[in-house]
Amino acid sequence: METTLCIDQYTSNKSCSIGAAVSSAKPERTLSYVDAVREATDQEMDRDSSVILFGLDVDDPKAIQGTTRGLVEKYGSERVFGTPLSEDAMTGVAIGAALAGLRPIHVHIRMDFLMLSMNQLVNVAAKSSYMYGGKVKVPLVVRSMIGKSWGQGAQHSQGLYSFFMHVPGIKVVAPSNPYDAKGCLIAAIRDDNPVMYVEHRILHFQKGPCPEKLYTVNPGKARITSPGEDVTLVGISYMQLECLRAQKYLEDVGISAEVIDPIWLAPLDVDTIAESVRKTGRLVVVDNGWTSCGASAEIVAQVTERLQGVRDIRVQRLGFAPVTCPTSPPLEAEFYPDSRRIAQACNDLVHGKPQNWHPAERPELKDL
Amino acid sequence: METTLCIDQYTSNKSCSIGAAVSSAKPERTLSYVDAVREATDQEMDRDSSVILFGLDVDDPKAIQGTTRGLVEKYGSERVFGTPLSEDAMTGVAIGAALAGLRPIHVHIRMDFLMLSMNQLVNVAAKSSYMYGGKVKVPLVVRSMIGKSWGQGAQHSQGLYSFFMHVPGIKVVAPSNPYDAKGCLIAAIRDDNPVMYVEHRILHFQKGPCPEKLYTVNPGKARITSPGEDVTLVGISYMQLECLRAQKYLEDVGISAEVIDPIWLAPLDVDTIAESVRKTGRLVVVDNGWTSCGASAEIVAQVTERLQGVRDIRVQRLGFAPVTCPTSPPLEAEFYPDSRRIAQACNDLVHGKPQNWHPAERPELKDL
Amino acid sequence: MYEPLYKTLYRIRRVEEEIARIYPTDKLKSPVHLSIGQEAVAAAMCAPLRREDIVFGTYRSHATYLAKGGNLPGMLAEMYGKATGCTQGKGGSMHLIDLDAGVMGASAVVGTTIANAVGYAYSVKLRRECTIVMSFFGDGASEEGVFAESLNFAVLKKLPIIFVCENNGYAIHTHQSKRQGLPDICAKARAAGLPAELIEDNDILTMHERATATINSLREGTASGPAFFECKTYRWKEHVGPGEDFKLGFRTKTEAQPWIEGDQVKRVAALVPAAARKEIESAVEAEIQEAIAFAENSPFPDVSELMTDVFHTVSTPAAIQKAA
Amino acid sequence: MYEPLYKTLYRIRRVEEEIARIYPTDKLKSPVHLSIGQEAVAAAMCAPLRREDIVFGTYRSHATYLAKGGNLPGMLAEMYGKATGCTQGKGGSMHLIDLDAGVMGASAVVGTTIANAVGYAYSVKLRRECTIVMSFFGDGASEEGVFAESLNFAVLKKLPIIFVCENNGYAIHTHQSKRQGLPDICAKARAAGLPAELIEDNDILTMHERATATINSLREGTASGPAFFECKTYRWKEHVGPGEDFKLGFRTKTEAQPWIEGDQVKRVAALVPAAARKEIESAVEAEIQEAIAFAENSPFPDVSELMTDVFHTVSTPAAIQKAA
Ligand SMILES: Cc1ncc(C[n+]2csc(CCOP(=O)(O)OP(=O)(O)O)c2C)c(N)n1
Ligand SMILES: Cc1ncc(C[n+]2csc(CCOP(=O)(O)OP(=O)(O)O)c2C)c(N)n1
Ligand SMILES: [Mg+2]
Ligand SMILES: [Mg+2]
Repeated sequence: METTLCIDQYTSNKSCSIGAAVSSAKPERTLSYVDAVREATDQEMDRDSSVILFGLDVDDPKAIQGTTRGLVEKYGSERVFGTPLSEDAMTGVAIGAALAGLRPIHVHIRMDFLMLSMNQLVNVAAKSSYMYGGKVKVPLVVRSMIGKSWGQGAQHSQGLYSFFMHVPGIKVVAPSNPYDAKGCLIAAIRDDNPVMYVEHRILHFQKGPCPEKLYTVNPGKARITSPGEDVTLVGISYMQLECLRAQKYLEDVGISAEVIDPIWLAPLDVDTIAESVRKTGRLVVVDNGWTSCGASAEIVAQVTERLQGVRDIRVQRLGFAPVTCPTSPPLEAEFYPDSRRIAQACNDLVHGKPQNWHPAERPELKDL
Repeated sequence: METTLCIDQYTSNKSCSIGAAVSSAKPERTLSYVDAVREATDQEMDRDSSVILFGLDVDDPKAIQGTTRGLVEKYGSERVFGTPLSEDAMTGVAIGAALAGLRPIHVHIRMDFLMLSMNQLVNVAAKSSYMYGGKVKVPLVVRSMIGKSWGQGAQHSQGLYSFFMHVPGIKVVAPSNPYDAKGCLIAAIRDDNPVMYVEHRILHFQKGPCPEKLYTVNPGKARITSPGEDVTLVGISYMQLECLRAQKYLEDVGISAEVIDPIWLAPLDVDTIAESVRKTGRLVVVDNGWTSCGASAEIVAQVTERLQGVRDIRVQRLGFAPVTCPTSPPLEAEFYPDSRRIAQACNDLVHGKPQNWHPAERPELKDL
Repeated sequence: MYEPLYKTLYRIRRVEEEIARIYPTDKLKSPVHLSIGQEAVAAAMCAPLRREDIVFGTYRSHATYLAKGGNLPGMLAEMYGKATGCTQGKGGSMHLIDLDAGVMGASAVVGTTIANAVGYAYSVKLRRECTIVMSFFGDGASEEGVFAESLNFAVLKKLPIIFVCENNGYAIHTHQSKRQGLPDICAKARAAGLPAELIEDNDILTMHERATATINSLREGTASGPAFFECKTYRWKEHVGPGEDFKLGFRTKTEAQPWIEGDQVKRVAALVPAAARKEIESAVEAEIQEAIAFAENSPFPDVSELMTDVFHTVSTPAAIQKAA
Repeated sequence: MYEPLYKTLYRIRRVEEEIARIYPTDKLKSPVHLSIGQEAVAAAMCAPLRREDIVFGTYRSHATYLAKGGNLPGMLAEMYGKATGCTQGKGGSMHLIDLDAGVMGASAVVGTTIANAVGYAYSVKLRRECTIVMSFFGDGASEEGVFAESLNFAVLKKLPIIFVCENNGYAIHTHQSKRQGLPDICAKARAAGLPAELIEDNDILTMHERATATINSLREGTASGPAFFECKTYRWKEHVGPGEDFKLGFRTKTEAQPWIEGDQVKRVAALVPAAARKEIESAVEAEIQEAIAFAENSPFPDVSELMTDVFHTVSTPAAIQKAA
């Protein structure tokens, strides 16, 4: 099978669409996010016998939304296995296996459950390379999923990746489309360091172009997903989708938003974001988590530090409401940023004061 | 005994020193941070029989640096007890006891060990009030200590409070002197919500004015610890001390720094900080933790949001080097911000470009 | 004795059947983890408890909540996401609570309430109250470290708590034998120092008799400290949702058959005189229809509710009045 | 057999005595957790291991590190915070590692390496290697949830790992009976499905004989899966630091007396012919003085070292070459 390592051809060419990027690679293929994750895992397990996959229910009939479907049959129950309900120890097991030279992928159906793994992740995985003077490495991938809607509520809805952005020694990636889902997972598996790979359950059903060959979308490169002039709109994880929709709404009022997907949150590609804000003079960061000490705080702080004295800019953060996630539909709808409220915020920012514009919903944007 | 509730008299009067504030209260008394913590606990346990104190080694001969000395003898082993090495369950026990109406103080000799308690703290303590529609409350205080120097290293040195600033439903306080240590602990114990009370082992040996009566230093109020004109210097936890020293160094080059102690990190008193930066035009935040997604990122982001369009400001963050904490003295010295490097950073910021000023150490500032 | 047990069993079964019926209409705004087939455990264990006794449950807590006397309209309204729900539409189906009935809440994170229940029991003992605390959890929860830690502390402090492991053999789709090196949960309880009893066959009468004996000896003080029950039972429906899951192939209908034949609702029904049974059933049916109507006619919470209940206002009178 | 055992025992004892002697001079830049009095456990358990076998330890790992053949100059230089230390001055005394000797590291967070050792053993089994993994931890570590979770997984997967609980009766200043409802760690191991042996009296010969038997049966495949040892022993010095702690009053010198009288270093010394003993001792003394000199004369790391080793460079050849 195809095993050449090919680096994401167009993070260099930041302003071209994924479609364009891939079309260079013969007849363009469309895949769902779930299948992209599954294929990346399959191809890497096939390529590298040190890759193993485990976590609660990875081998059950639901196969983690289908992302692990068929892998136990293909690679056997020693390389692919479900685990006891023991997140703390199983994270320690993953680290120990990595110390021994395996490349474990540890899967969690909810990011919320990672709170049980914090000790091993923060105190051991992130620190082993450094505190052992570089003598060991921990090539570990931790996949976890953020839930949303249908009464997921308090403990099944959190996007807690900022914790891992805070601690040196861990990388964090939150792909928002099938192309990046595959390329980032391959990059994460091949990385010699712990990588938190963050998925969003709503993104799982997204379809998009995704080459069959192996390729990596490497750490530290953001992507301009839609070029623009008036405001820089950074959307993290699922919020990238809402930002792309917001960009369409903004067209109606003649505002051209430059939408950026950071893809990797650690290491973070501030250059691309700051360069854009230097041009637009305005930054709106939309996160799929809380803003306080969150990814949006870090991005705003870094861009501010970069551009102070260079250009006077305007910034705004949007994220979860500063409350626990409720289950009742009207409350939940209010809890999350959405494309129309994002568009409004951008419009207000561009005009320098609150405008009275509330875009009517455009259902066709759902399939964006 | 004295049980009148007295609110910190001078967070209102932000620019007066603690000495001045307390001198109003008859002959001024000096106490160590350790004794202030001990006295607050003692007085509250005496006042309110629902207050209990537990955690690993709270009842052992070392008595958590002396902060729990004598309490088991006075209140008995049912209200004061050591625990098994079971941080996860004991945090759950604390929450359950709080649900039943007790006011537990759960003590951890190292903040690093809180990583074992994250699930109960983030998924249960922070969320119970909200997810049960306000039907229950969790009046829990979690005391934890940040270590420094003498080879503490990777797993005994972390200041991870930004995690708790990120999650709604938890309050966070990091007192930097005996007066606040006592007033904040009393406020935390009386608070009906989970409060993370963060201590720093080096601060434990600080002495300072501390009234004998009961008083509270309430959530959401910062303090200007040294007024100034040219730059706003925010120092968190132990770094407050280094900032006060830096302020002295800066006097030598004619720079007047306004030093602020946020005291409470959640809720955070941005008003006081932003007001100061509006005056000085410059903000340096020095944190006792990493900067990425840390308290310093949040403070810089909020001040930037507040003052954009109001005044063009300059900002800088200082914190742990973005690495794991090393043990070798020369590396460890480089890992932490210190007063002279803080002073340099402020001097550079004020002049708008790197200056060639490296203040010689002033040993007398040690006793500051 | 059969009549109250039957009422509890029938009420739980019928409420969940109604939930399963309504589910496809999209009126319910929560995932539902049904305990159809497992009702006997909660019914038997809670029967000897008093209103002021306390239970902690899991996301699969409909049975526990109802068996302990939890308010039905509040439960259904919560599933509808309504303002009249037991958590005003904030918690949803996985966080049922009814303080008046001693239902202290439930968690969607497996194992968490075991430690919370132990903490509650610590308060009970410290305050010399006669309350008994009961902690319900599944076989999967026993694999979480918090289980071993919590049991150790309960034994160390001799707390008035009864642990009830509802062992339905599965964690979602994975059998106990695929998750536990030695699939003997009682052995772990005994190693922690607890008296532990295994009840193999979902027999409600045995469970009721053993629960009563244990609770009485705790009340009378002839026993002090925690006790442990592992109750084998069986989930008829899928892990979450109203349907069945046999087609998924991880378990067979044949495996389920004996459990379905041993249905404790039918069994206890047969022990209740026809007239009394009719009465119970029609009362329950009426209550359910009323509760559904209540839920459907209740308003959704106002969006302003989003920002409330994150914090309680600083220092309650309660805390202050204790002064001096 | 006595001679190698004695060499290990004597070496550990003397190294730690030297550390205690140097400590007050402020030359050591790390906290020190001495195992003086407990050497027999590590010495006995590691003796039958081969160089390529793997041990995981704790912050109290001087004995484990040395018994497994860890490099002495690297260990001492690390305590001095020097660039020549086994982690180049980055980890300090609580994170000793020597990959050449199969010492896979140690943690300052109690219990963490238990799970890491199990993970290493999983890799060994998956790759059909003949390596044996040994996990050392204290009595206090057995109270952490990760202990129960790790044992369960090791049994479930029948992993080639030996758990060694060094039970010195205390966690810092708190006796086991104040922390464990049922102070029987073997019982917990058995409830997880492990064969477990308690060795009561710090007897190095019994420990050595039992360890040898267990390790051989794992190598020969007559046993598969994990085994558990609880070795009672006693810490002579304070929890951390070079001194004693009897004055603190949490334990008595009387309690310590039998352990001190039963000193295994003296005991094994008596079993070794005088000449051989002299030889061993002078060799060790020379090695120690050399190592101290090495540590003292080594340079501190350059400050530029602060920023290195946080990450390894993306994708090693190792990972790629496995392609196709
Ligand atoms: C800590 C944690 N890990 C994983 C999950 C996902 N999960 C939800 S239910 C469940 C199975 C629990 O099984 P058991 O304890 O036997 O309860 P049952 O559903 O059988 O009643 C799992 C793994 C979770 N909710 N919490
Ligand atoms: C998770 C965690 N909790 C608490 C501590 C503080 N602590 C350090 S050593 C120790 C006692 C450990 O006792 P034991 O496991 O018996 O090992 P010993 O020191 O007796 O060798 C404790 C509580 C820690 N390092 N890690
Ligand atoms: Mg189950
Ligand atoms: Mg011990």
